[in-house]
Amino acid sequence: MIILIHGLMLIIIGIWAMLTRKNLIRIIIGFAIVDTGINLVLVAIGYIKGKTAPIINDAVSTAQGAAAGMQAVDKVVDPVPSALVLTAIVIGLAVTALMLAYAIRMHKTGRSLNIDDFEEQKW
Amino acid sequence: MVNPLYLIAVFLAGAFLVPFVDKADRRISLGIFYLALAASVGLSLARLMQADFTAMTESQVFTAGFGAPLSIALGFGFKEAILLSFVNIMGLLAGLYLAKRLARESVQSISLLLLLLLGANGLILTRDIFNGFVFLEILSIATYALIGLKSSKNAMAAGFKYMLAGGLASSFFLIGIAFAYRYTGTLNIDTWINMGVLMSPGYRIALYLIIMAIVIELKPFPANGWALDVYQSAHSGIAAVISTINTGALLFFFYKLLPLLPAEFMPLLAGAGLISFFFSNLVALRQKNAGRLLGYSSTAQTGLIIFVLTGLSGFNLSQSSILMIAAGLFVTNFFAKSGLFWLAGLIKKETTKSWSVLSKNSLLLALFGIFILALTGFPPFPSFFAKVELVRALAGNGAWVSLSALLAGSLLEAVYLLRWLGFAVKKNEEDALIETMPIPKLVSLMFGTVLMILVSLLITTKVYHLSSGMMYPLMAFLAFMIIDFLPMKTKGFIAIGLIAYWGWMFFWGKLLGIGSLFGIILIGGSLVQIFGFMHYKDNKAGLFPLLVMLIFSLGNLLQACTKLEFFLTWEFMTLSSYLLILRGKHAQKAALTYILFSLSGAYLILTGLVLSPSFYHKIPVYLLSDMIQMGLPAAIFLGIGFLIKLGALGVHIWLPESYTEAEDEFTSIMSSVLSKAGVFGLLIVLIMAKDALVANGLITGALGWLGALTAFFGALMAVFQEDVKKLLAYSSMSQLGYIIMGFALMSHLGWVSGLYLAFNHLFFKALIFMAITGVILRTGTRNMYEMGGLIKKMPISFISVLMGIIAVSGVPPLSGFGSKWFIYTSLIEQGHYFQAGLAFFASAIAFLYLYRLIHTVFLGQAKPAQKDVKEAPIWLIIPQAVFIMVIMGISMFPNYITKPISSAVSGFITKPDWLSWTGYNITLASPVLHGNWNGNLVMMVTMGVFGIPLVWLLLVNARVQKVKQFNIVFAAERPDKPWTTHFAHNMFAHYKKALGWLITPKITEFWNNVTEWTHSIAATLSYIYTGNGQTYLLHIFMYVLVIFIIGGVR
Amino acid sequence: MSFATKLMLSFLSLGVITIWGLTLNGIVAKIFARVQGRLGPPFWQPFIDIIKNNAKRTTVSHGIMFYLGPVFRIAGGIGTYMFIPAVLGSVMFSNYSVSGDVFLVMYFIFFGQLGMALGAGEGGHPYSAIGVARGLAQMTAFEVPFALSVISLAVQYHTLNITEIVMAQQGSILNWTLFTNPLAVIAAMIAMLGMTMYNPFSVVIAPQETPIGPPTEYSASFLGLLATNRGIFNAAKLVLFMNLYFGGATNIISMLVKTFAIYMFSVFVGVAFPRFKTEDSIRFFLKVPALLGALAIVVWLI
Amino acid sequence: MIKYLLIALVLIGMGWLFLPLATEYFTPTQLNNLAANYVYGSAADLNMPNAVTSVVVTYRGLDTLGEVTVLFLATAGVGFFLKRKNSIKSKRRHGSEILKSGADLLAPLIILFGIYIFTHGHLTPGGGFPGGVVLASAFLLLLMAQEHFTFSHSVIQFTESLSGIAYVFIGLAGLLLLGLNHFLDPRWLNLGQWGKLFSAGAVPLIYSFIGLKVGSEMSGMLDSLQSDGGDE
Repeated sequence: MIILIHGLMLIIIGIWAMLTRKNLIRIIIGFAIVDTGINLVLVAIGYIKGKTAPIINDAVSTAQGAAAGMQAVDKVVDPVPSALVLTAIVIGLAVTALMLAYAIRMHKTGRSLNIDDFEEQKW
Repeated sequence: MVNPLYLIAVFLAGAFLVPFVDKADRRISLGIFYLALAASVGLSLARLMQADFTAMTESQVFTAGFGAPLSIALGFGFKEAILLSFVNIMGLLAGLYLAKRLARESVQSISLLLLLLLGANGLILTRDIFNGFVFLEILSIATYALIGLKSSKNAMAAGFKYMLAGGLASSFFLIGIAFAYRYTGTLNIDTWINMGVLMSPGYRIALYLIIMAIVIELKPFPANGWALDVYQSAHSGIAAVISTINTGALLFFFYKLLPLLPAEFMPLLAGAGLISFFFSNLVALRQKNAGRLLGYSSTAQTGLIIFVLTGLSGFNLSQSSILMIAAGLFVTNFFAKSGLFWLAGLIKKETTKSWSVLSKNSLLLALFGIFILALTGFPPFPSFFAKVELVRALAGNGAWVSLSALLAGSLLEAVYLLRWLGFAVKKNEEDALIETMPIPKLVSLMFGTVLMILVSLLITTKVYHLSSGMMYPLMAFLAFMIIDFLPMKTKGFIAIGLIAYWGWMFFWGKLLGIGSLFGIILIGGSLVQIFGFMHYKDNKAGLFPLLVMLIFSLGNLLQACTKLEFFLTWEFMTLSSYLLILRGKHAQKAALTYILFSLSGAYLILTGLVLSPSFYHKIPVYLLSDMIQMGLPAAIFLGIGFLIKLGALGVHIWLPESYTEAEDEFTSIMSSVLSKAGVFGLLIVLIMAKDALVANGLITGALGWLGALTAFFGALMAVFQEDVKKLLAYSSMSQLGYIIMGFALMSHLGWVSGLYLAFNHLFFKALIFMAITGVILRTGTRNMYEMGGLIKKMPISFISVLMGIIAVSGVPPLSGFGSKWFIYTSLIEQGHYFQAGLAFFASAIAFLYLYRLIHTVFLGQAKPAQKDVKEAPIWLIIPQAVFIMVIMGISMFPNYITKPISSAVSGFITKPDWLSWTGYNITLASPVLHGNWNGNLVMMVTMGVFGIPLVWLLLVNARVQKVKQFNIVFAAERPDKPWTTHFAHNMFAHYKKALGWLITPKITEFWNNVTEWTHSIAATLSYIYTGNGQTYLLHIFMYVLVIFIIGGVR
Repeated sequence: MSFATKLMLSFLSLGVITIWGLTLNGIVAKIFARVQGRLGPPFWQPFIDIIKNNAKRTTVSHGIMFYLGPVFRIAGGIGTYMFIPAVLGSVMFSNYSVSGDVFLVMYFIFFGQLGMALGAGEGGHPYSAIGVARGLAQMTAFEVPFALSVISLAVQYHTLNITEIVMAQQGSILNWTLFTNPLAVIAAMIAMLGMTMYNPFSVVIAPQETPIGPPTEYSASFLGLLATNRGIFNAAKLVLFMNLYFGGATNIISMLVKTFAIYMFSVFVGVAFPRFKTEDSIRFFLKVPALLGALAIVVWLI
Repeated sequence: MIKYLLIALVLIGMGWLFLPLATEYFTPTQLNNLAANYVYGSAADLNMPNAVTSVVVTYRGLDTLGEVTVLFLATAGVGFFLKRKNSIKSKRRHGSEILKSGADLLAPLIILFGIYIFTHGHLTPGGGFPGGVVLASAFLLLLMAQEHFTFSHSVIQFTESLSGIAYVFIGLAGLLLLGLNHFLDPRWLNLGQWGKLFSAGAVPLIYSFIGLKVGSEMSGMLDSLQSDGGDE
């Protein structure tokens, strides 16, 4: 619950950064913050009170195979959000990396990192 | 069944392999690239060929050996197969278009393009929401990276803005998915759909975020500044991909998600789509940059498709017909937009005006024309049918606001697209030829075009089952395109032969009633005038295909059986006439005005057709038109549509301009034949709505006055023209006003007079126009005051014009008097005394312009510059001779025309007993009015009273002394420069002093203001696109929030 | 009745009207002269003029249309007369009025004017064209009250047939349109002032100044034809007015008297008034006379 | 000013939009049906203790394939953007002595650790992605410590491409060996014994390739970013 709220707050903070900061790098950081917030939200979604990680080790079950599965069902948190968050992280990383590459190239072609200097096309 | 995973594997393997083998040779990697693309096309087509399209679930494939909710499912049904075929073919073409570029760029670009296609394919295939997210990201990231293909500052900036917006959309999407999973416990779309809609607000918000993410990716107005920048600055090949492949995949994903949404979301999305459509088109009005303009057009089209997918769900419409509409719009945009982007890349011109370079390259110009016309929604392109169906759905369900927005938006779209076409055909000497034409780019362009046409024909014949006869105009067009290289006269005779044969086969003896009358007017009238075109020495490329298409579509108006056939033919006619006008040297603006008014008219006609009861199949419309009784609303829509075509007062703005600027020979056809299509339409409407109109009375009364005012103001405006064609144009308008007046009476006599005048107008106006064509050809000017004394040089033309003006003015003994007599008597008989008075005034005014016409051109003092002018070419004389003979014939024997008209009309309004023919004497003995007219006797008497003095004069005056033109008594001296005494310019100055105040161009001013205001609004709106990436982000947030609040999603 | 007989009778009728028309013209010229304090020519002067003109040996022609102009003109005059029944009940004077109704007559009036305008145009003299332009402009204006007046008659008598209109006015002098529909008559009579082109609507031919107007370039036998036509045409129009508004004529005497009286109206007005400019006369006709014509219709509608 | 007001409004609005998501939230006490199936099935069907891995690699394997692709895309994109300019020698600062010695000592260990992580993905927390990143971190360390350290681009690209292709083919192997609906099904290899390294079918294989791919991609990306960013 608290993680969820934190996540949502991070998202809004990230949005704030994206909307107000003028420096390209900071905007990208803002985006990264949004991403992180979303990841937190995802993790929080999967949480079930008092349960452990969805890995069947001795703490969950000493059985093997199907039997272990039967026992584990009541003791672990949701594995799906964990899987999703993994993907989300990677994608966020990829987008951030590409944004940074853009920023570098923009700095080269436009000699500036200020987003206000890149509004030649309009209307 | 073809496993969709092969598609994914092909792209992935290709993308992973390419950088590896590139170390050896670029040719290998390119080889793999094209192999992968070809394989993807093959796979999707193979799936399309399979006949086992059954239920959706059966065409699903799972992964990892587990069933649906557990593993990720891919759907590969009919819809997917079709869309994927298009997408992958486009991928191949785009790859081809970019061939040179890819050979130079670093190898990653090849992988990126393959992965972009992977993303699109995956997005279309997947049935899992999170998987959709992954593919969406693949698609987006590949696109972001490919925008870097052009490394200008602007492209970079645009790409960055795109990334910000895209990133934001992904964030919304991901948050939405997270919470949706929280509420539903599934990520599989089908399982999810089966669960139904939950009522919890949180769940709704999650759904809202998901769908808005996709909507934002679809670039809705006004949250689409970033997309426009991308379209403007990205490499044309990439822009084409974005506007076709990306949009296609996203739209399909959007469509997949729709069943998840609560019903209340639909109007919201529909509204958003429609707003995007309308406003994108509006803002585009002011756009001068070609790429950006295409961007606006793309977003508009996408908006429209969103509207179709969401807005029609409430109506009683099957899912497949909704999809059919969306598909029609999509496919047209798909090929046309990519073609336009590619063209932009080929000619490398930024502003739309500078596209005039195309005028030097007929192939590219033709392609450009096809794309523009397809986008505008002309037949036979799928967008035409889609719009027809869309209007049918909207009007049929009374969605008037949506319908107006749709039609207004379409019109705005037509404005900028066709204006662009106008720029392109404008010959500009400074333009250099396009020299570099890379073969691969050209191949992509050509292949795309061919594909579009094939798809169009497939849809036309397979889906809408149009009879082949309805396609004759198009076939004739294509056939004449092929033989366009032949010399002018050969083509002319082939055209005459073909049309005559066609008329003989399909019309002769097969038409009944008014059909046969209009058959003579529409087919016969144009047939004779084809001769007029044959005097040209040069080849006049493109003229005959269009002309023949026009004539065929005019004829087909009589063959059309269903509403769709009628409208299709109507649009063929509009299209070909527009292109013919556009052939005029300075006709760009006039043609634009013409087509805009015509399109507005067509939209009204379409709406009216939707509202009217369906026509009988297999029987031409006109035949049973009195069996189909429509209500007033339909009649009003249709009526206004046809009145626009007729150029009635208020909507006549297009008429003088386009008549003047079109090629002279074609103006003749426009005035004499083409306008009769409007007459035909109006008459049909009056027949179909007879009961309702007669019961109401107010509308026909108004129509009558409209006709009278049209007649009056047309005549008055003609008086003050210096341009001979403009004078005749206004004269035509005036004459059509009489026809409207006659029809509005809704009486037997009234309709007879309207039809009689329609015939006469064909003969005398074609006669005059043909003669004047010769004059303009020989003198090289249209200004009457620059001519004079041509009677000596062009006596035959003079005789034609003389006969013509006698007929127009209604002076006995020629047939023109008949039309006056009919119109006055019918008006008085019906008690429309003041309309009759106004009509009388108008026809008196006609004398002014007619005298001016013949005097300033043929009489008075000859100009020295024209002393070597010769008689018009024989080809122009032939139709004149025919028409003179016809006029003399029907003047002498009016029964040959009055009787058939009366009997045709009596099929709809019974001939009253008091109207009778005894010999050539037409007697009117109604209780309220008696009168008679014996055309034959009048002719005899006139010949007598003319012959006797003539003989006398010849006897008395045998030794006449012929003097030179300048030998006149002018204040007792011979003027030094006699031609300066030619009384021509501003001939009716006194009349202008007295009545000039009546023709202050109030209506023109009104339309100009409309244009001005629209453009101002467009300009103001366009300022929301500040170019700042953060502002665009702000737009997106506000967009999402505003719809959230308005829609009360929470 | 055989074709030949009818033709013969028509010629006779035409002869009568020609002589009467020319005589009228002579009388009018005399009246004008007297009013202006001159002695004036004898009333048979028009006949002398015509004979003289036809006897001239040199004629100048500017071309075929120029040559045909007067032919058109006189054909228009004769034709107009031919389509009007001059005397009710008279076979001879019924002419070829079965060809059509009052609209035919109204339009046939234009025939001669148009042809004349064209012929004059080929003459190349700017004054001709200026005169034509003025005449046409004025014509459009006076046609409005006249047309409205005729429409009013159609409302009144339910017919456009001239003979029927005359028939309806028989019986008593009070049956004349003049008394049954005075508004229409006033409108039409004012319009007639324009038609006859005397003052105040004489700007077309501007008789007092330099030779202006359509006939400027014409001489000799051309002028002869034109002069002849002036007689026929005037008389034809007078007969038309008589038929429409003044009860028609049941015998030739009454026709002569009535046409004379009608003619005198425009002559007296012409003598008494100065000249309007073209634009003024246009404005004039479109105001009060047109309104009167419209009122005449409204009155009969109520 | 108006802009800031709008931004403030947007932030408030977004907060308001998110509010129900937070307020309605309740911590569930039980796995939902799907998750329970996953946990059970992981053990029962796939013989895999790590349920997350079974979801990532098998049940939602297509996502992961996409994920790898995304990463590849990012590398390709960054590489495409920041074309290596070999002519310009990047001026890197010397690493400090401590960094150098530390790096020399730690790099092999880190690499080894990375490999351990991705090979044991089906048993313990971790897997191809963390493993790959750990691998890349070793290279980052070397990159920072040694002035003249360069990668062999060919080797990186080779690894990247081959492991990618291998992944695809492992997926296709399931399709070809097991049938229509078995793309990325690891069960074409023996499921093995519970809790052993060589168990859970092809999963360790897949994760290894993912690890290699991620490692090479991350390294490549780092290289692109630093070599281009440094030449100002």
